Amino acid sequence: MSATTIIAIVLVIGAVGYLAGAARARMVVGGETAKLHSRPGYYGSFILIWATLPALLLLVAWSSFAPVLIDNQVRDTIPESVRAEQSATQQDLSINIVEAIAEGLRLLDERELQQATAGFVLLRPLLADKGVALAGNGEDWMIASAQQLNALRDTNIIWKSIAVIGLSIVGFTAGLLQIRAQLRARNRVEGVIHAGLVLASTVAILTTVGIVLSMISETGRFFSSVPPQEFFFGTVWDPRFANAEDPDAAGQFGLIPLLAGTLYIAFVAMLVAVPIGLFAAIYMAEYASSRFRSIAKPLLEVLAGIPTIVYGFFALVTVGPFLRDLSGQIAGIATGEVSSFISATSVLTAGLVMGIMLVPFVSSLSDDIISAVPRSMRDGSLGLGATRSETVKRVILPAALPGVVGALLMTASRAIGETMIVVMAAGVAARLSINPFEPMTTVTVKIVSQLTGDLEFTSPQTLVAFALGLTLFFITLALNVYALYIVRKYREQYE
Amino acid sequence: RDQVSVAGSSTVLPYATIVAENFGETFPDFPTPIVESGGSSGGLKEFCRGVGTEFIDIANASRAIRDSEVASCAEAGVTEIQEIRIGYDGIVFASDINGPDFALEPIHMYQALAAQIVVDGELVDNPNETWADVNPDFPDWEIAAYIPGEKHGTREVFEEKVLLVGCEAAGDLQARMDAGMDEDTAEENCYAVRKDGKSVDIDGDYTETLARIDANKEGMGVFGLAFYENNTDKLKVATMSGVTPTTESIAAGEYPVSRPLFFYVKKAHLGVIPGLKEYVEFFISDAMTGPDSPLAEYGLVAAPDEEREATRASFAAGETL
Amino acid sequence: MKVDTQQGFADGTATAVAGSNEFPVKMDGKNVNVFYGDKQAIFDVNLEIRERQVTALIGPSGCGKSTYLRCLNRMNDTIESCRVTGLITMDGEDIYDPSIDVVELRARVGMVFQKPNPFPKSIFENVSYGPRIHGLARSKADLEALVEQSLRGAGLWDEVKDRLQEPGTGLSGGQQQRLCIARAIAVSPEVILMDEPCSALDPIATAIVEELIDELRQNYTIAIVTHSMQQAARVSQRTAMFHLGELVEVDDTETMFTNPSEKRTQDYITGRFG
Amino acid sequence: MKVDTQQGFADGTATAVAGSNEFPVKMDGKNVNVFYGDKQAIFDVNLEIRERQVTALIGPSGCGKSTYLRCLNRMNDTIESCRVTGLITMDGEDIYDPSIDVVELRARVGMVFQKPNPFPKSIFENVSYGPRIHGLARSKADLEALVEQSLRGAGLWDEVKDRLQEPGTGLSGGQQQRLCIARAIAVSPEVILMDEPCSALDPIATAIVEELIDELRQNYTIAIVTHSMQQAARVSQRTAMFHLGELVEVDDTETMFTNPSEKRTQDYITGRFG
Amino acid sequence: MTDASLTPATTATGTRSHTRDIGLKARYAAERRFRAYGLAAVALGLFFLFLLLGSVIAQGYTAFWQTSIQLDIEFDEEVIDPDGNRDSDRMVLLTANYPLLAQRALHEKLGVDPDDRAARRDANSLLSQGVRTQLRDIVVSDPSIIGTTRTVWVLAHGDIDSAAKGQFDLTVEESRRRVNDRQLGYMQTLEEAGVMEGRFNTGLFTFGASSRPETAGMGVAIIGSFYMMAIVLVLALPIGVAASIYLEEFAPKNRLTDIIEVNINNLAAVPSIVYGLLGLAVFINFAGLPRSAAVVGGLVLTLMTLPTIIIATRAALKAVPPSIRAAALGVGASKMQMVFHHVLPLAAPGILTGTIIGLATALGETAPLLLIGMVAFVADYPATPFDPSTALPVQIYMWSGQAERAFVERTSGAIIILLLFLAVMNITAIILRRRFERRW
Ligand SMILES: Nc1ncnc2c1ncn2[C@@H]1O[C@H](COP(=O)(O)OP(=O)(O)OP(=O)(O)O)[C@@H](O)[C@H]1O
Ligand SMILES: Nc1ncnc2c1ncn2[C@@H]1O[C@H](COP(=O)(O)OP(=O)(O)OP(=O)(O)O)[C@@H](O)[C@H]1O
Ligand SMILES: [Mg+2]
Ligand SMILES: [Mg+2]
Repeated sequence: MSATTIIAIVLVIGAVGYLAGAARARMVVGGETAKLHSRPGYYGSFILIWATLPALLLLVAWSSFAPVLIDNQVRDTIPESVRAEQSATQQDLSINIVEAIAEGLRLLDERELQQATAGFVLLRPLLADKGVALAGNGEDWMIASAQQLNALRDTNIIWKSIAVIGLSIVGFTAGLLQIRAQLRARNRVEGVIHAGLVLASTVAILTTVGIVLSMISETGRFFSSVPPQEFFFGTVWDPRFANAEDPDAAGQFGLIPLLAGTLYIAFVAMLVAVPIGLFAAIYMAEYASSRFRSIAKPLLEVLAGIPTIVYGFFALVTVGPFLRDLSGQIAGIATGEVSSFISATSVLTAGLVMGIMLVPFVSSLSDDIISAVPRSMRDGSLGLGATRSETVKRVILPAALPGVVGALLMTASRAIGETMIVVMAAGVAARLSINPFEPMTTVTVKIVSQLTGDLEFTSPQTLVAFALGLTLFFITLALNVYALYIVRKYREQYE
Repeated sequence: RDQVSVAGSSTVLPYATIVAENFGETFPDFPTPIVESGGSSGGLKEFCRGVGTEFIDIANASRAIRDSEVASCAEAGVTEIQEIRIGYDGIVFASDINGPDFALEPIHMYQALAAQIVVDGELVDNPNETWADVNPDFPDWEIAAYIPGEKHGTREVFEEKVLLVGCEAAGDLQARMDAGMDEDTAEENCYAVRKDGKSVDIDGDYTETLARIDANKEGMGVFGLAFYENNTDKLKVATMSGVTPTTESIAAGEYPVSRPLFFYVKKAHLGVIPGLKEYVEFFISDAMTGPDSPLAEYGLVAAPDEEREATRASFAAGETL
Repeated sequence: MKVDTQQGFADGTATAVAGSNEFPVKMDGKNVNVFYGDKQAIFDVNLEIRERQVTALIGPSGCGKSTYLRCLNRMNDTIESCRVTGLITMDGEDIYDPSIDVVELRARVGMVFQKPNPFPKSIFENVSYGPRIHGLARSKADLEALVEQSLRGAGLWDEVKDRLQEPGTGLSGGQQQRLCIARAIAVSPEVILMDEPCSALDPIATAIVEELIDELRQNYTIAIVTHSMQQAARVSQRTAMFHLGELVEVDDTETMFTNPSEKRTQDYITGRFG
Repeated sequence: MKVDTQQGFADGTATAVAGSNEFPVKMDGKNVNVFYGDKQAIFDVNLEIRERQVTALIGPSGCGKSTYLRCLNRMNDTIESCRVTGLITMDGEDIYDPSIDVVELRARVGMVFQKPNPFPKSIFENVSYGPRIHGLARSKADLEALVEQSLRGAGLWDEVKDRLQEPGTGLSGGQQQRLCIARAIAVSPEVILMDEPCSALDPIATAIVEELIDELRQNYTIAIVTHSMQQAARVSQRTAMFHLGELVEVDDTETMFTNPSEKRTQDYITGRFG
Repeated sequence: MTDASLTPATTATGTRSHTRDIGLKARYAAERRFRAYGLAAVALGLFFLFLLLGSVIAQGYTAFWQTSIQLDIEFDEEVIDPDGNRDSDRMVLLTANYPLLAQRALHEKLGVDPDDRAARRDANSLLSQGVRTQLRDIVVSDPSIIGTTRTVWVLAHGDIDSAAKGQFDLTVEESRRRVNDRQLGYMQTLEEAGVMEGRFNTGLFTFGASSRPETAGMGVAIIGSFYMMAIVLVLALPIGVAASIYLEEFAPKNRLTDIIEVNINNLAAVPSIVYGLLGLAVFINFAGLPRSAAVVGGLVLTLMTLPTIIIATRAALKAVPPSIRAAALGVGASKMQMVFHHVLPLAAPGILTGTIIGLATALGETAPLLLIGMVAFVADYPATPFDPSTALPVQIYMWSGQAERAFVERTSGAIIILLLFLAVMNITAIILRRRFERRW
């Protein structure tokens, strides 16, 4: 019986339990459901939970522990002689072959099985015929181990099915016995749902913990070879070239230029996205006919769905050269000398293109939030003789502000985390500059390029990616803490 | 797991996929190997995580594995690593097809791109603005070079085989050492690339470099030979030290800028992962990596006959690092 | 139930004016029909609002009082499905004429709504909002004075003078509604439309507002929707009775309550139908 | 302004009961204090609600009537900053006891709010929602009957019977409030709390609701907040007078309106302060 | 009541009339400007959209046509199975020299002299190397075909395809071109004979990865993306909505929930590649899930999408007016019932918007997949989410780095397919949103 079958059976028991619970509840009060604490459906759900939840938890636990036990037992079947000469990792590999054989043996019929047990040399072509490819390193003892493995697996499945289905039935009965008119079934069921909700919200915390944990050890290794002050306060990013005065250092890992580039590009992007997005949202929520809105809004949302690599190419082949040539023209008109003051790859190009990508993030979220401001607010303002724009600027936007700020924060986050557009539109040169017409780069770009490069993976040059990741993580964390504080301070609740 | 799992260098990736695809077609019993991209570093890192079916079998690399990496591998139990050299990657300089011919020497690249050069005995920030400043025969283009970013292995080759050579040729290396730098520092100083925007690092792949040259017709880009050969109608290749880069001239060792490509195999996996041994053998067969093979057609510079023979022998003998 | 109309008049008549003909017509509706989508809410109503008088609109719930009132400052424009036909004039000008500016109209015809709807801003900003957008105060001091006057006018000043910077939404229901009245009178409109302005007020506040309405009548034209016939009797000089979207009768309040010419009015004010 | 309490009594006394001691206490508040954050809104109030009586809570705006009412079915729980101390019991049980199920409590103590708040669903669904979640109707026909009965009870049936499937939010203000009343009585609670239920209703609908309240009194206990002293006089048997968060006086309605023992009550009902 | 209340009215009396200056002209100008800004913003957004789409489509629409050659192929037993033991050894049919069959047929059609080696080479290179598998599949599925002659459309080589679409600059000298003059002549011959034409490129949708442009397709990527989106939808939507409900409706407002809130906002800002690191560490190295598998990709993208969904859902929940909640609680609904019966349905449009944005981002994401082995060459279809597969953006990313000219248009073609996916999602969302959207 496969796990899916077991789950299906448990679910069927649960479904029966639902009906039985509801029926039992009705019976207890002789049909007068008003006497029940909760609606019969809740009693049904109560049984459903009793019948399925413990059983499924058991199934999960069993399924994660049993293979370990089986594996240990199969390992015990490895002949002493083999065990003596093989290292633990080699044994792992042998077990892998055993498993492949075990899979293959199941495909054989009685006669072939007889043949197969004779030896690995015979088995290999036999299985190859069945489309099971075996590696060359097999040995004869593995066949016995494989049979043992199959036997263990078979018993395991039987016991697992019995235990899980048994527990399900026990739960079913236990639940049914508890049913009284006064049983607070709704509260119990809601308790379980509540627990589920709590569990769901811990995912966010677990993710954070996971992220920190997955980066911390490598970051530690990085900092053991590069002093933190050099990383955090260094103003030169040139990881492969040591400072001329200090030939021992592995390179120069100054965070400042990357950070400056990140914030600068994100700032330019927000400068593009916020006005366009906010005005678009306002137009759609306040002025546009519902028809126009229903067409324009999803169309704008398409912008958010276009993969960033497409934007990257767009920046590279269209926007960048356009800006460069444009600046050439302008310079030509102004000074008579045609020299482009905007590089094809620049903070401006990246910011502009990224801004376009971010427009729907601002507009869609803001549009929903603005539409949610109650009508009476609009009436109040319009009734005083305010124009629509005054109403929007002075009443609706302030009322929607916390939500809009939330949307903007989300957008800013995206801007800070964006990689592909920057790689293509702003380049990878880590420079410290305030000229938006020149290339700069961002932390994320460097994370990707250091991780996917050809440099030595044990060197600080690669490890720095983890330090960068963790640093970025904590910087955005600080920003978000601050943002939360701001939103809290200015939050005004309507209605 | 029943298919071979490969990860690593994006330079080797196209070759590895051609082999994998042909392998799948030639050996219908084995599933087509999975070839991941992710850089030599990422590939070797995965490779060195450990031995077992949950770990990859082969790491592609556009450089040789480093000692520290071998050590790190060994720590995780990956002790027996077989190194396989598949051929060479030529690195060429090319500009727009409609531009003039360039007859480059390393010294030109050095003088155009180094952060600092020696002028009148003084080490100064590179003053050259146009190619004509470097060599009056060159067009009066503003210098704009698209070179591989520091993450690329190609960059290292470019530095060592072009910039450093140019530096020496110009006598600048000596001048630096005379000025009191020790040799290592002087060398590093030679191939430090200017950061005033005249030289642009490309962290993406060659299509990006091509797009940049499309956008700036006066740009000069660094490409792999294979990529150039697929785009001969758009690019004009420059000669280096008077040699035009071709598979022949590189194989013959005439063209100076090239590098070997590798992959590394876990010996412990050879008998365990179905098809792994066959894949490696197929890869190093003449049918795949010989002079008339699909890889060569794609742009890989095949290793000389005796080198290929040696590789095969070494693999068959199970030699490890 | 018996509604005592006499009692209301004790106050109402004190300020009522004998003949109503001496008051010129301020706003005039001719054959007004209003539709919400396909549904007609107002049927052929002809109703004039006289200058410097209080006109009360009464009638059972859902009869279209609010709808008619909202036509007078074109607040109905903001409801997409709403369509108005007929002619409504103010000082003889068609207010639905394309040349008429709806913002100016609304600045001249102020409105107080049924549900209190303070802005989610401070009390001060709520009141100063109108004067500010219309540029009615020359200086900050001016504005502050104007806010104080308006809040006093709405009988709210003493309760909120110490917390002008607190949000208007934090007030109790009655306080909120008085804030809205203060907000409306702060822009000194010519006509003030009030949609059950007192329905959320307690009697004391109601009395204050009623007194205020009576005083405002010196300078303003007022139309008020109310459910309370006592209130109509107390504050208004003319009363219009609506039923099922029709105007049943309109007359001097005194006549209306003592001697209605329509049976339906009679029945309604004596509480006999609904 | 003079408020005519006599008139109100014409109706009120008709249904009032002589001695109030014969009615057992349904809900009882002892030393109730309510805080919104640091701000205290209710000070040490002791007020009992008697079974099968209508208790009216009166007082000027912002005095804490709504706040006290909301304590009785723990709606205040939903306001984060709100804190209640003291003891409130229902049938002798502490309703703030942890063992008390607040949902059950609210099913037993229904509520009608100041601002109409229909669900954005159909009229039918609005009314049937409560019975549905409490399982009060066995069949669809049952449910329909219950909905009709409740809508009739709220005096809304005739107006909406043809459009039960239309959204409740499309009704006029008064209709919406009556819908909310229908929704509350549909679950037949033991106690019904009404926060100015008639402030958005016209006199006819008000009369219907008042009549209804009077009928409901046969089976239910009712607490009603009102601004209209006439209404308090008409529908209630006991009246509690609040001022600035304190309970000034509570007594039989008749006594209260004819012979109040507190000066403040006297002043308030004669309209002398606020 | 003081008489101060009357002053505003009296002071205004003199000037009060419609001559009162309320700055209408300027305000209307401002109003028009404001409205124009709004319209301009929408127009600008749409302009960029169409510019982008236009350039993608202009570059990519040709990818949906693939040059093919019609050949009368004789399935010669001499070539396929010279020893006649195909019944005993199944490898015979699998390893036969199929390209030869096609080459012979082509030579015949072009009248190539069999002794002219150069001409033969040029002619052979008109054909895709994919003919091997194409013909093999035909024979293996029906061995009885051996010995007969069939008309088969075979794929032309990628360079020929590009040449046929005019993507090579034919003015450059012959030696610099991927296609020489003789091959151009052959192409013309075939075209004139009506046996070479652009046919709809179904392979683009069905083939797996390939190093040859003409046999490269999005099949594996489509399946992979589909698996991943299904996983993201199935996990992220319920978890995200559940978490939002807890945080917005149930959680006490304390330090802990503040931390969670900040956390979630922060997770939305974490660059996507960091999620790749997380996925590698947690799902592959710790939980032992297979590399390159859609299930890992789906889980990583789920974690990445969650914050977006949670933030949007919370905003949507917040926007539901408190009076609705009070109404529900007032009739004795439990908090849970209040949420599920009233608040959630009202918040549905907002939740949908957030989910779609989140899914769209996930659908287009490459960087995190790099670290979990999904940026890979995968030729075989994944049978389950646990098998190796790639994703649409990965395929785009990989093709964009390929040297062959034919991959340039295919990259754009792949983008078009990705956008189609996106469009389907968006349209679904619009339909759902229409059903849920109510204004109150
Ligand atoms: N926005 C709207 N859309 C559709 N119908 C509406 C709208 N507003 C009001 N109606 C309908 O128009 C009619 C008149 O409504 P109106 O609000 O003018 O009544 P009213 O006299 O003000 O009632 P109340 O005293 O209850 O406020 C009612 O039947 C109502 O249902
Ligand atoms: N959610 C809240 N937060 C803070 N203060 C509140 C809140 N609700 C009410 N208050 C304050 O508590 C006091 C009592 O308010 P409550 O709403 O109970 O008054 P009320 O007697 O019902 O007034 P009204 O008749 O105007 O409705 C008022 O001062 C009010 O400002
Ligand atoms: Mg109304
Ligand atoms: Mg109140």
